[in-house]
Amino acid sequence: MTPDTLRPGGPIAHGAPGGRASSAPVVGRDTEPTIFELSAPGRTAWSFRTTEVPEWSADELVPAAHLHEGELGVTEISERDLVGHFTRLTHRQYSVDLGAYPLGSCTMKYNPKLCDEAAGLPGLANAHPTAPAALTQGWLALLGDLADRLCRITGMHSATLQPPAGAAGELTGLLLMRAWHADKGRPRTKVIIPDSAHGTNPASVTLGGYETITVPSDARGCVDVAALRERLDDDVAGIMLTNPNTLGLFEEDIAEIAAAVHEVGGLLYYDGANLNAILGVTRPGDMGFDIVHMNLHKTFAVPHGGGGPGAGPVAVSERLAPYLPGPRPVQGADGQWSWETPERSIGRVHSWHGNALALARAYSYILATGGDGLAHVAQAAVLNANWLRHRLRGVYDLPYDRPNMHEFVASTAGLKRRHGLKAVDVAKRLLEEGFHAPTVYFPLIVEEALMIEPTETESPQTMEALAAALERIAVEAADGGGVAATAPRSTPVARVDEARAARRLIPTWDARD
Amino acid sequence: MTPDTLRPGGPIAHGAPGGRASSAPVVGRDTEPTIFELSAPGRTAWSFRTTEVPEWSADELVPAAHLHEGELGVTEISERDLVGHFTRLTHRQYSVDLGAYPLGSCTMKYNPKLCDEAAGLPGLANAHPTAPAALTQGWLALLGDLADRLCRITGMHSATLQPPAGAAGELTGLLLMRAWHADKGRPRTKVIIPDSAHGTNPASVTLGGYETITVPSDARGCVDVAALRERLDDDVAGIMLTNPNTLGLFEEDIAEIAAAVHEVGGLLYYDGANLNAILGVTRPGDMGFDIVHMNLHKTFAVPHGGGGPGAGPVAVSERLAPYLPGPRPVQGADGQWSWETPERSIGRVHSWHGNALALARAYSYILATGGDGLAHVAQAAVLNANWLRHRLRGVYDLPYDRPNMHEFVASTAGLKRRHGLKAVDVAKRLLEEGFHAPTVYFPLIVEEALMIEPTETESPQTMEALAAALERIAVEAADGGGVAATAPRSTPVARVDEARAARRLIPTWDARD
Amino acid sequence: MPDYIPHTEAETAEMLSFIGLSSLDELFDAVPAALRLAGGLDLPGGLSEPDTSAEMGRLAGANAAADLICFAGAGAYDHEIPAAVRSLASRSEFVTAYTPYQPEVAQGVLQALFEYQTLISRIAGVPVANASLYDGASACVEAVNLAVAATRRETVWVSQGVHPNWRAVMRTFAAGTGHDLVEIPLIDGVTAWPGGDIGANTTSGEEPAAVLLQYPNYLGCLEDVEAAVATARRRGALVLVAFDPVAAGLLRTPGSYGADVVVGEGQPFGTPMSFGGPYLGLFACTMEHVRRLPGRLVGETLDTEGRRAYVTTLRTREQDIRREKASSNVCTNQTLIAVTCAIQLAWLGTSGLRELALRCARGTRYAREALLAIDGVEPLVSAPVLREFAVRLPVAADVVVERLAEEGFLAGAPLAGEEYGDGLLVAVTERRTRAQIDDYVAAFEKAVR
Amino acid sequence: MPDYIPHTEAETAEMLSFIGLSSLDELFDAVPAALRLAGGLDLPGGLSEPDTSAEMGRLAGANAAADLICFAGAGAYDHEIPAAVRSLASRSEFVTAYTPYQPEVAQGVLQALFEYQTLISRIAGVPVANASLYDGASACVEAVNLAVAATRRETVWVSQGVHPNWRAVMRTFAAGTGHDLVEIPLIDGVTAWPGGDIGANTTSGEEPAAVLLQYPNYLGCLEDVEAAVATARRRGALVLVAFDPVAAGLLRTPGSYGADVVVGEGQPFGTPMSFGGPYLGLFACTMEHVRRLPGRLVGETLDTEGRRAYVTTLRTREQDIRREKASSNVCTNQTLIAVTCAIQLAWLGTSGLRELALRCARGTRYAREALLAIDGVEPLVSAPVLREFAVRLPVAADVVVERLAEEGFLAGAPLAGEEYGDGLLVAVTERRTRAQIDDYVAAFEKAVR
Ligand SMILES: Cc1ncc(COP(=O)(O)O)c(C=O)c1O
Ligand SMILES: Cc1ncc(COP(=O)(O)O)c(C=O)c1O
Repeated sequence: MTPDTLRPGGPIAHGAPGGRASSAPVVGRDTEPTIFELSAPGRTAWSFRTTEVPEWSADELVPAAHLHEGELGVTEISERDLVGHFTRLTHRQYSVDLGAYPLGSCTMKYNPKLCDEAAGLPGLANAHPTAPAALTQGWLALLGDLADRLCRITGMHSATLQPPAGAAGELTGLLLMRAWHADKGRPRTKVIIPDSAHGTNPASVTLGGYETITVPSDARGCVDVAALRERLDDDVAGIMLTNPNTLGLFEEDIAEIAAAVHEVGGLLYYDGANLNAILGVTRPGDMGFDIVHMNLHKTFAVPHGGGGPGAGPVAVSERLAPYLPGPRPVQGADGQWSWETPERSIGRVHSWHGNALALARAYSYILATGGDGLAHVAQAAVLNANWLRHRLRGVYDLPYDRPNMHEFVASTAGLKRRHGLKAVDVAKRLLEEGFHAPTVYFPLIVEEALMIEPTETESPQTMEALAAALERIAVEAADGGGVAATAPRSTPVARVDEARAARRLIPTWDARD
Repeated sequence: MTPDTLRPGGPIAHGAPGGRASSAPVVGRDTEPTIFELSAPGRTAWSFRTTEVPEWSADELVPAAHLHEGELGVTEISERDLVGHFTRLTHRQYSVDLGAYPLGSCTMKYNPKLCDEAAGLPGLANAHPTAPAALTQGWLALLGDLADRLCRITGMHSATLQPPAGAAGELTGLLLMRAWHADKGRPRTKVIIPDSAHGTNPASVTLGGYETITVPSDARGCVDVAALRERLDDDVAGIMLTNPNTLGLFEEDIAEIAAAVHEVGGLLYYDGANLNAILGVTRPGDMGFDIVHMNLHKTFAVPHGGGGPGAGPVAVSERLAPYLPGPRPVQGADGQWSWETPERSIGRVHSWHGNALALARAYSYILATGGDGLAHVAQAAVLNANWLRHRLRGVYDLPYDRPNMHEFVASTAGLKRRHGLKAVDVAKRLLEEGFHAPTVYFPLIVEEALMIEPTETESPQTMEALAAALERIAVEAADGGGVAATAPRSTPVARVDEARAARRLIPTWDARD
Repeated sequence: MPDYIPHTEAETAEMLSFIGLSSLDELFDAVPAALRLAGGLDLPGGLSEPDTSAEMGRLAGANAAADLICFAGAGAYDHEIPAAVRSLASRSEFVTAYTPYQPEVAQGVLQALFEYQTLISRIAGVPVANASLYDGASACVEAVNLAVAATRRETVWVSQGVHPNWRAVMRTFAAGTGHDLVEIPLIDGVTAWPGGDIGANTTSGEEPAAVLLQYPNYLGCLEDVEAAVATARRRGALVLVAFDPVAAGLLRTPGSYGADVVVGEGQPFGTPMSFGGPYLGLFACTMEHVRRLPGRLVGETLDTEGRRAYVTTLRTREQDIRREKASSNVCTNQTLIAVTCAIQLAWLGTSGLRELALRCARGTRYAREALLAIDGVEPLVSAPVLREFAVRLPVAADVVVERLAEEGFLAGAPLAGEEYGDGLLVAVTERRTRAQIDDYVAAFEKAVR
Repeated sequence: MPDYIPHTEAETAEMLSFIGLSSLDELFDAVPAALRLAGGLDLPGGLSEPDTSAEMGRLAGANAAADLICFAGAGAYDHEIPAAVRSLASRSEFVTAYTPYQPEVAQGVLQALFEYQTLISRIAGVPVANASLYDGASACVEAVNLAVAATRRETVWVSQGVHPNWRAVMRTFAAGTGHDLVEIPLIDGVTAWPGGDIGANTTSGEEPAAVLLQYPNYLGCLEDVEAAVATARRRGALVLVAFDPVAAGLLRTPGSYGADVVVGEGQPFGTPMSFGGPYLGLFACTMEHVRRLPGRLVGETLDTEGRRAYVTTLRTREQDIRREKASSNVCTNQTLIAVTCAIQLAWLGTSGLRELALRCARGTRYAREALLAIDGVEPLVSAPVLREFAVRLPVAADVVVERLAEEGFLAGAPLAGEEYGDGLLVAVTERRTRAQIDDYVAAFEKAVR
């Protein structure tokens, strides 16, 4: 149902209802009009301060050739309707604050409200990025100390905080690799990644100017070391690994892998998406990695914001430190902080200093959690994930049913064969049960994959409820009836037609016909 | 459906699911467990600062006879579950920010976010109420200027800001009346109120030590002046009126009424619940009122908070000023503010200075809106209400179908006789249409009353959508089928059994059997 | 000038024409010309949003008190408010809802209030609590009204250990109800309930409807609640206890002593000091009095489909139904503050509430010992205290407050001389560090010299 | 130490026993002993929440810059953020959701992004916009990548009027892609596009894939976009325009000039200066290039019941599906900042956006005239400006910044000497009052003496 178009009974000629809440699931399941439908000519919300600045006209200020002709339509809406509209949209949105979010590889832990407040402090939020170091000592100290703590957590030497997300960190890391090899006189051409790797890895490899070489996983779900050795030669710039890998399994041969890669002069890149699993237990630096990115929006409680912003700092071993992007905050003997660009820096990778307020949030989380707390995080995350894998034994296929780290991958392959239950159906049906879906169809090497990462902030009771819900879905499938195939029905919209979206592309309100 | 009790499949012995969102209407319609069900022994959320204060034990600090024996059970919940629980509760709650709220007599206008921020300023929120005037000049100036502006708006001489709500204002006003008459040497015994009056009026009259005398409304919905005259004698302390009255009609004979009451030595009390209608048009003081309360949580955009807090300042004419509660902020010739208690003050009516932060919100609203803006408020509020009455002509009964002010009262009396449609059914069915219900069964003098107050912040489009929804409900009823009688069905819970709640009283979680 | 009205001129014209009018002025034709305000309100024009913020900022900035390290209490306490509580309590669904008249779309507020009632009932130690009253004072007033209605007696004995402002409010409202409030003095910090004949103690010579005491009392002292209960029982009176919900983390509940009605000020749980409001009147009682309970009460019930649901109940007590015979006139209460209180109490939890009380008591002991070590600073009374205490000073209390403000401290709340003797009331919350207390004491020492 | 982990010790033991383990350590048996961290992380223990807040407050307080009245711009502007925008954008559903992988429960974020895309497409003047990139710099990098992919040429002509930091980032990433970035200098504030043979202008001697310019440019000047378009058309190159979305309130849209790709920095709409991040990379283009669009794109579709619904679409461009052949590697983007931008743009609306640009331009004119009236302060270039301008000073720019900071102003952004000559870039937003500008100019006059 689209909202009522206005009836001629009244005199109101224009627009859709503004104050109606029928799209808020607390009362209904209607479509929420767009802000363009809510627009009415001449309506406004803006309010600017009184400045007493002379009121020159546009013509006096801008050469005619540059002036926009006619009106640039944005939308015309009252503050009341603006607030109503976006509040209703939030009621149509799942979030961590509403319930569990066991989305594998995403580490959707609870983000403490404390960190929101910390990042909102005016002394942080109102600092201009070009302000001189003397006037931003607090910021430089925060960033400098954060970099230091991240190095201690990862076992690395120095870090850049500029990359605004994991993928940006990857590309930064690959350019560091490139600069290093170039300095060694031989740029090399290939980077190895496992077949279980996240899509950003190969995409970054391409942008780093390298060719992607895939190494298969072995039957245990880990890098096939023999196959890796076959692929290693002195044209290999390095290897990118996630450890634990995307199956949630610890690469036990990591020391051997590191030695083999180093032997051909390659570098090891650590994709830190799964760092939550090993906090305080082991460190990428100890495993032999040369370059590490972290997703602060996974491990360090920066909320995901519906898709960002995050922060993807990159830490490196001592030999790569001179190549890091700059400028970086450094503390002088007098305690004063200043900006410094490393000697052989690859250059900037962000307009300014990275996603500073996201970095501040992560910093406050690390301050509050501390060293012991971070170890506790990993323990509880790994405990939850192992408990859940045990609990689901016999319910779903577990292609790699052995001790996992912070996440594990189940599969509906058997249930699909026997009862037609696909991974996507489990995902959709689980929404009705009050849980966000796991990651589905990833990693690519598992058929009908359900990648489940409970995180440490969910309680044992939540674990049990999630397990019971997943079990219920499997039982329903076995009982027949195909409930899951038509799920979800209790959500603001039913299953969404993704194919139609691509076929009949409507990327903006103005593209509708 | 209550949530799953935990299955024995897992090892988790205790408690209800924490991270499950199945009660959030974005995914489901389950019952949200109470925080007591979410509790698990030993779980905590609290965090206190490090103080280095010596850690004496309870026994060392408190004489044994006073110490609580055993554990005082509160609840035991993680911050994550706390946030999940209360966030889910908010998804089960309608609010102005979600949609229109045409609740008659309540003036549920949009509350600007600006005012929230103003009231959150640390310089206001962190001031201790006993701090000396020299250290709280900003607060005193704010309160003093607010009182002054409220007097200008109502046409009165002086005001107290202490009463925390309308009813408290009423009682304060009645005690002012009592003190006045006592000083005149004759306390008197009766207070007259119209039969259309709000329930707080007679309740306050009783607490003020007076007897309530009801005066009937005439056929036009206004005070029956002849009947009033019959009731007037020198035992009448005063009369309490709302103008416009609760039918949304302006008491046109107010000057005559005032003269008559004053003639017998009585005082006129103005219940300001409907002040929104007359801002900038006329003032209680001009009408002859001696005492006025305002509901800042209606007229001046203090949000209702699910039932409070509000603020109910009382303004009086010059002759009553010496009786006002104190202390009050007064400004000296040197510009400095100090506290002063009026000479013949009736005393305090609040622990401190009234609902100060609510007063600050209202003050910021008045600053931003200004004199002209307030007049505009009344115009748009009255326009919306009249438009809607016209629009619903022929759809619902309009027992007083003549120009109304900010609200009007419709009735389903005819529809009930013909089709069984009760006011309560319209209310419940309207929820499904995405609108909060009007006030129903009030005022008591209208059968099957629907008291509708759109407020000025709802757009013409919203008015039309509301009208169309109300029309649809009437048409459905005429078509038969009794849809409304079983509404609402799209809400988190269906129609609630109020009788059962009273019959089998369960006022706390612990009272369940 | 943001007046927050959506109507454009064209729309206004359209709407006017639909109702057969040609100007906005005509909307007010019912208002007699003689009453019409010529020239509009005598108020300045509206300010833009940023200008309004600037003006509010200016006023907020003119309260030096807000920046002081706070050692004042006297019924308003500087406790920690965690970010989670602030964030949840400011959710717009809680903030912008009306009283839950339509329970089907108000389960959020209703359930939060049901949980609030349960929490207050637990810490008060009596089985039912209402959904809030205005503040500590109004809760005392309502308790007295309940007792009078329950006993049909007109006199109430009020301990002078009850907050002076609360007693002032009680006196104000007693002018309307005509109740006789008899104040019972303290001896050395503890109420000296009259033992023998009552004639001498009341104007009416009547037995009391109730005794009302505060625990701990205004001076911070631990009252002898058992003595109060014995006094009341002997005279067939009810026991009304105003308790400190923070102290409840350590002390026996009023209910465990035998209180019939428990009232209090809920500000310490999640509400900033706010220059005194909005605060939260706590009100709880035994089941015997539930039908005389003032204000709103939420109860659990079922919906037509058998789902658990909440609704306001026993509504026939209330003003909108019972009108002049209502148990109270309260309508709008302090719901949002009650919801905030519930969130904060849940955040504290069983162990946190105890820890909070303990930390307050420790800081108080530490500060008290240090202050009393200063020459000329004497205890005002000798009864044991928990989280607040009164001292007698060699210098006027307001002078000390003034001097300490210059050093960055709010020294405490000066005592009104008549009742207690001159002195200063000092409170120490869990927010005060040892270093702050040490600095305060050092400044104090200078200030009283 | 709040580690936000719910598990009690008893529960942990229960869970361990269920999985057949007897200690938490055993969970990590897969980690070879040699790699195990002995003694734990070399980090201090956790702080309580209040202690953490205090430490964050200390650091925040050590940024004097945050209190200065801001005349700096250079890609980061001090615009008003209304309370309504702040309040909506901080709703926890927006803040704590992941990328909308399950559209059925993500219509809130998806619709907000759809509206964002529409708004950006309208002000950019091209029909499609993505759901955000990291910042202005990354948007430029992606535009270049798109142009190279579209034209199969390797060289891009980049105006030196493009923000120096953005060009720096482009250079960094060009090291990986191997693109040849040829910088085209400004003459008197406007890009001097080469007219004749291209050989001399590129290392490869190739025709460019695209020209990239900023409008208004880094020095605040109004570029001759028509000349750039003509240059590009002549050479079969795409036109990439980095626009200022605030200036768009007055200026012609890049699309109206013929831009193929429009990029920019979205910070001015609702995001504080935040020491430079998180900001918002705007990216819009013509329909021709939609299948090469970097990042996420939301499209409208239907659900199985025929209701309007939104979903991320054309997903085959993206890294998780196309992997090494993806149009970009971006995954996490800046969604919350995009949603904030949409809310702020809707709050501004048609007339507010124009008014905003006008107010910035007026303040800029006023401040510029006053500064240029100071002895020794000269315009750096003569091209017309809109809301930012560069001046040459008789004193080093950073000295002026230092001196003005003492007077309470952030004077501007010093220009890096090599390219533009020494000078100061000054921006004036709608927040600056005449009084502030007058005071600033007076302080400036003293500072350059
Ligand atoms: C394993 C892995 N690597 C890399 C990334 C990319 O990180 P980002 O989304 O921050 O760019 C992700 C994100 O989901 C991931 O899960
Ligand atoms: C007409 C009228 N009078 C009095 C009141 C009581 O005001 P309050 O709820 O603020 O006590 C109301 C509140 O609804 C009302 O509508």
